[in-house]
Amino acid sequence: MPVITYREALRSAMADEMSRDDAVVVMGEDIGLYGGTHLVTDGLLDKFGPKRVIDTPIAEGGFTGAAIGMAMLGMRPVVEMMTWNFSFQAVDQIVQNAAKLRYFSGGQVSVPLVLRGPNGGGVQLSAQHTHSLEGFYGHFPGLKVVSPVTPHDAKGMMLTAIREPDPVIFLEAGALYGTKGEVPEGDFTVPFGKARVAREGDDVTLIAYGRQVNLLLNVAEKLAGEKISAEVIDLRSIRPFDTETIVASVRKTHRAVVVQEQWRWFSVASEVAAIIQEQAFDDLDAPVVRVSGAEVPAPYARNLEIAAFPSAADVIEAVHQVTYRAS
Amino acid sequence: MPVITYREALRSAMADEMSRDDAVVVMGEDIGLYGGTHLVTDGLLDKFGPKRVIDTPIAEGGFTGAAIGMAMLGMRPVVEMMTWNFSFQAVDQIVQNAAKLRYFSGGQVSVPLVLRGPNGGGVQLSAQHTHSLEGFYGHFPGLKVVSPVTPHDAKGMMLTAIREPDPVIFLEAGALYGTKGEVPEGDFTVPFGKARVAREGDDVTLIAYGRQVNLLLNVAEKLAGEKISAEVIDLRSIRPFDTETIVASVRKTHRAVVVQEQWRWFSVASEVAAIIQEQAFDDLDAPVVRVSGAEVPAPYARNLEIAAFPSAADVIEAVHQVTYRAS
Amino acid sequence: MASTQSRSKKRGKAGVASEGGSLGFDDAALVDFYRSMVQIRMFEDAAQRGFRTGKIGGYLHLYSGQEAIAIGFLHEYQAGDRIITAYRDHAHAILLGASPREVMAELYGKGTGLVKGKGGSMHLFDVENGLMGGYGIVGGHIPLGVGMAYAQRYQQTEGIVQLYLGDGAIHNGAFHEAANLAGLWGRDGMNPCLFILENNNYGMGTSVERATAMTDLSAKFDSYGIAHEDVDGMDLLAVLACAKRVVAQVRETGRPYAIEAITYRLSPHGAADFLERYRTKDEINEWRQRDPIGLLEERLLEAGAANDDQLAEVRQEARAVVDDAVKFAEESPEPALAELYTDVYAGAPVD
Amino acid sequence: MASTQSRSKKRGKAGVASEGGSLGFDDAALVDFYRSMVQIRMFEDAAQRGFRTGKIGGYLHLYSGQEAIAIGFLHEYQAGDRIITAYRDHAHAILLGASPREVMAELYGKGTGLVKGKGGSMHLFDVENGLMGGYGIVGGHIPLGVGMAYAQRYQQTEGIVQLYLGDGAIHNGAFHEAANLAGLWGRDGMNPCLFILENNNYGMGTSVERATAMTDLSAKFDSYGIAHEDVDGMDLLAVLACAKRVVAQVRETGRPYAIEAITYRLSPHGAADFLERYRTKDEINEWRQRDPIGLLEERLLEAGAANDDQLAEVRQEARAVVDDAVKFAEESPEPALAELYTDVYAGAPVD
Ligand SMILES: Cc1ncc(C[n+]2csc(CCOP(=O)(O)OP(=O)(O)O)c2C)c(N)n1
Ligand SMILES: Cc1ncc(C[n+]2csc(CCOP(=O)(O)OP(=O)(O)O)c2C)c(N)n1
Ligand SMILES: [Mg+2]
Ligand SMILES: [Mg+2]
Repeated sequence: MPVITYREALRSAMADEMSRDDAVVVMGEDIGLYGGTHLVTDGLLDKFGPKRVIDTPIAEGGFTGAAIGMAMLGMRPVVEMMTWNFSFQAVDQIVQNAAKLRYFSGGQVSVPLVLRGPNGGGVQLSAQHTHSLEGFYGHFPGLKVVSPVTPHDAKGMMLTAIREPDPVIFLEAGALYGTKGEVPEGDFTVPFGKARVAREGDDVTLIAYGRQVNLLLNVAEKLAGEKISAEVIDLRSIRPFDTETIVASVRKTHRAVVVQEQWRWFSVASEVAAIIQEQAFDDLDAPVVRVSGAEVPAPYARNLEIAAFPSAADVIEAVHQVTYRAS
Repeated sequence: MPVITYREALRSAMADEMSRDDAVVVMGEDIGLYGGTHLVTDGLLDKFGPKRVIDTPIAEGGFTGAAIGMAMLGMRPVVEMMTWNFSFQAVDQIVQNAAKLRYFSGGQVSVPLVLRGPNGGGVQLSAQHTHSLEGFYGHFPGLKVVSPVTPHDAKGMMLTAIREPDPVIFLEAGALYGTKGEVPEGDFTVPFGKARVAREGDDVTLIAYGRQVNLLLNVAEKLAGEKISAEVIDLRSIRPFDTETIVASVRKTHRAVVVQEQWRWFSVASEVAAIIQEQAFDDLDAPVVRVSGAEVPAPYARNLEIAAFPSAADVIEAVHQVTYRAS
Repeated sequence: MASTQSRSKKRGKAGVASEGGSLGFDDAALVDFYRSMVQIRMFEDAAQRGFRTGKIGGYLHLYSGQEAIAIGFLHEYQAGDRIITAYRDHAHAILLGASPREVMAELYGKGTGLVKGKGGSMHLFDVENGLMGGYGIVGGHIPLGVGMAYAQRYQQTEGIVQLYLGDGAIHNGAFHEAANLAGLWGRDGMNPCLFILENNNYGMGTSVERATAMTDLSAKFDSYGIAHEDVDGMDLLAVLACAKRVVAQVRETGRPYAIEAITYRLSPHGAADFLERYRTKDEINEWRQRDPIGLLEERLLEAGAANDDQLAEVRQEARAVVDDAVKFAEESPEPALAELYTDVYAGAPVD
Repeated sequence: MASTQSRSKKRGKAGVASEGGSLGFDDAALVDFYRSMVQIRMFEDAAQRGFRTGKIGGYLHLYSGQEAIAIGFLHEYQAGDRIITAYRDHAHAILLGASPREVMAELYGKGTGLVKGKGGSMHLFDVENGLMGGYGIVGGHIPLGVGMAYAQRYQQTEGIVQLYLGDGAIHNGAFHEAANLAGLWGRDGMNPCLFILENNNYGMGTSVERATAMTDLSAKFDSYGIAHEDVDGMDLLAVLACAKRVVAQVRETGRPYAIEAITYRLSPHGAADFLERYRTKDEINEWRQRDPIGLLEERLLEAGAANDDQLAEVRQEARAVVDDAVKFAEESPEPALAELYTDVYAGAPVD
């Protein structure tokens, strides 16, 4: 299987789908002539021309809304948020229009729209440029929210996203655009709502999505040295959510740790913990432990930023906690 | 003690504080000449004049941002969101500026700002005008988020809010503006971060905030008839959160039901369930059960709207579940 | 007359006069316009009664006084055009072909409503007839309309978009961003969007001059390279003439264009706006002199296109239609409870 | 020259000329301006090196080429004025009195930084000296500046606000809403806000003419009733003369005013903007002819305000200041880990 980067995987999904379906256009700030500030859309303008690769002014609300309008008439816009941090300017359009149009039109309108871009921190962009918005958008019925971590899933889920009849919040692991992985050639899709068991194990279930999955795989390797066999689950899709896979794993391991970069309060990890205790209460040998980002706006200084995000040590400590071992 | 409405309680808190402190101004759409669409600010223009009671154009992001700028220079603006639904247009200002300015200025700047207005549904305003945003805003460090249900707390918490050195999201129970209750005369405050035990009981802990607290009090009465003694906790403050009171109650009752109007995914109830299982795992006799709004944009039709929100029957069913009784 | 108008608008601009000179329509057509107008007015009055008696819930915003605008511009509607407006949308729906029954049933929250009782007054949709909603957030629908206009040209249709907005909405950031996109895309003929700014001088209780220091609202389109003009929104014949010309032009060029229609809302902002402290009885009465129905009546009688009896008959017919709509709405069943969970996603409800 | 400028701006407008005629400052003052300019430039160059060698992280936006604007307007700064800008903020901080050491240390993410290493390049604050930030979200800071201007008058100070924004930011809804408020409040003398639009012709890789159909950016202020003018942002003396006049006027009247300063960013958008496909080498070189430093040098030499040796000495002194700042930054300690949790709320961290 060809090995390509996360960035190339996304780009090839968009290019393939644009070739296949005229309704697909991409739009956003500096995605055309500039090539995209993360070069995800690089080359698309030359290939598809300015009517399909639309550079926009700095007006996230306006162009997101315009894309919704296009989608309402059957186009399939794929809109880049240069980073998801800028989507706060588009929340009204996303939440009030995209998510609800089908409903308040009594089913007369579809919004086949993909909003995509880098999400999450890790490169010292500080407070205004560091957010993980899975839970924030996942709260709203009408939206689908996904967060792939491998190049394989990036491509397969992007193809799914573009073909979806409903709006999709596609949260890319911004820190991983350059990471490589095997991606099948040709057309394939990865369905929404199916988590991935990234590593099998028996003693504890470690749950994450996005770049924290890589952290968990490292931790699992370390834990193996301590004779703790950790199962690692990559949620992939936040809404719809794969309750089954999580619960099945916890039924086996009896212990769970949920790890996320986002803040703890009212978050994805809160929900995962709530679901596990609801659905696997009698199987749990310890409370579900959450490892989250520090409850502070993201700091700039490298040492503070590192301290603000979950580390291997934090996760290992949590595992010791749920397995009742002294750390 | 005088009996006044929730609306009057809010108004008198603002008027008292404006009299006491010149730095306080109120602003928002139609709060002056019109009197406020819910008449909460009625009379303030006559009393304090147009420099302190500022009618604004329909520009939630712009006037919220302007209020932040005022607060940065030591004013204390109290901004009305005509309804919180319109705050989606101001999310960028609230989340990216108000919540983080102190941090990214290295502590040089304070934002003593109150954003207030009616929150929640129940009067057939349908999808775009029905939201409960406690969890949505509660996610962000730097914000404080409160949601009083009694006239007493409305006044006491509003006074606290205006005196806070940090931005406060003040979510009023829009459906309850006309409800009456005892409110002490003179100056008093209700601190943030302290939940209220609205009814004591031994068999199950019922947790809510805002108008669901009244629902729970009704339900508790009904349960008493079934010989189930329910403790009802009114969270009042969502961030900061009173973990202690919740956990102490569950240690006593061993069972908990969390009720909210908002959607279930990544919500306040998720967090409450997660916290309880974390901190009272060994005390729990049953999983925490959540009762939430239906996972749909709010419908208009009366029967659908009623079905979309938690009902007494839903809560009772949840109580039967956690107490292992057949419903 | 119209002290409000002169305060807020058009200082130094030439008066806005009716084009054409002769009425320019045959008698039957003129009477039909009259029919539309009184029907909308009566529909709104009935809705108001429904609200007062608690049969209609939520918010209810009436179009009374502004009828000439939607009638005039929608007269130029062609199949394939797309219409989008805010929450003051009953007239648009009915004029585009939705039956008053379905619209009234929607207001009553019934399963037979135009959007199955799910949206209510603010969210009328009739996609088959070109109505793309019906939105409750001020400013929020404007970008959608501009995007639709792009889609029209992208899909190589002949269609245009008629995008209605209020004087209050123009100060919202969504307007600015969307109008700029329209101007930009329109430079390449990719934005046949007709902005129809209904300036009724108030955004809820805030008059134009209390909302902006620059009260010539149509001139705000200059910032986006969008040409514009004003029209007397109370004078149906003026609106019709303007509409004919500018709709053709937008259709032809693929460029956006903006109209500021000077009008007045004769009803309160919403059915719950009781006090109306922000305007005087005198002001309302002054504007009643220019009620578009009264104006049209005068013109018809003057021109001999109809006589009093004929107009009375039209009114009676209109009343019957509205009565029938109310009856239908009252007798219709509530939506099935299962409808709560449909239309969230295309497929089965995702929980 | 400046093909870009002529393409995007001022077709049909009169050229923007330096006011005054004589240089209007004594020799020492002129040399001081020169010192500020080269110091900023050298500071930015050093920052760029720090970024390239991985010592500075995050985003880094340099002010090179635009120096005359901040120098000119901040020359009119009086204690009590408030300055707010976006992320291209190093020059503003230094000119207002922050030491280059603290600013460089901030870029290096050190505990000795201007905001304790918490904000980085985009979030410089120096409240004591009037700098209210330093913001990373395009458009987001504009409403703040307008609110501050209200506060200035509400608190009956003499202060004004200088609000800097880019050509890209003007298309953002936040600009529209805030400018409208400024115009509205300014009508009552409640908004001494000087908008300083730094038109460097690009918002990242998007030129003005690719961002809007109406490229005369200052004219966009007409929509809000805000008077405006343009200035040659490369010509310090022109900027100084303009600043003197308009700052006094804003201070006097309490009304907002807008300046469009035509300029060019000689550096890439950010330190990570390597390809610069959106502009040609030729264009950059053309603008280099109007590098504000070169222009000022010429003027000083011509007027005899300084000779080559003196200027060389100034440059050497400036270099020493910057070298010292870098050394300070490199040798400073990282913030204490406990700092992670401070400054979230006024009191103790709330968890
Ligand atoms: C973003 C937002 N803010 C506030 C409101 C409340 N609101 C509903 S209608 C309205 C006035 C709008 O005025 P205008 O655009 O002139 O339209 P009109 O009602 O006159 O038709 C307001 C403030 C809203 N719906 N959306
Ligand atoms: C809302 C938002 N969208 C996108 C960005 C990414 N971004 C950072 S700077 C910039 C260009 C801004 O251009 P301009 O306002 O002209 O300022 P300049 O960089 O030229 O000084 C963009 C798009 C952002 N920071 N905020
Ligand atoms: Mg209006
Ligand atoms: Mg620029």
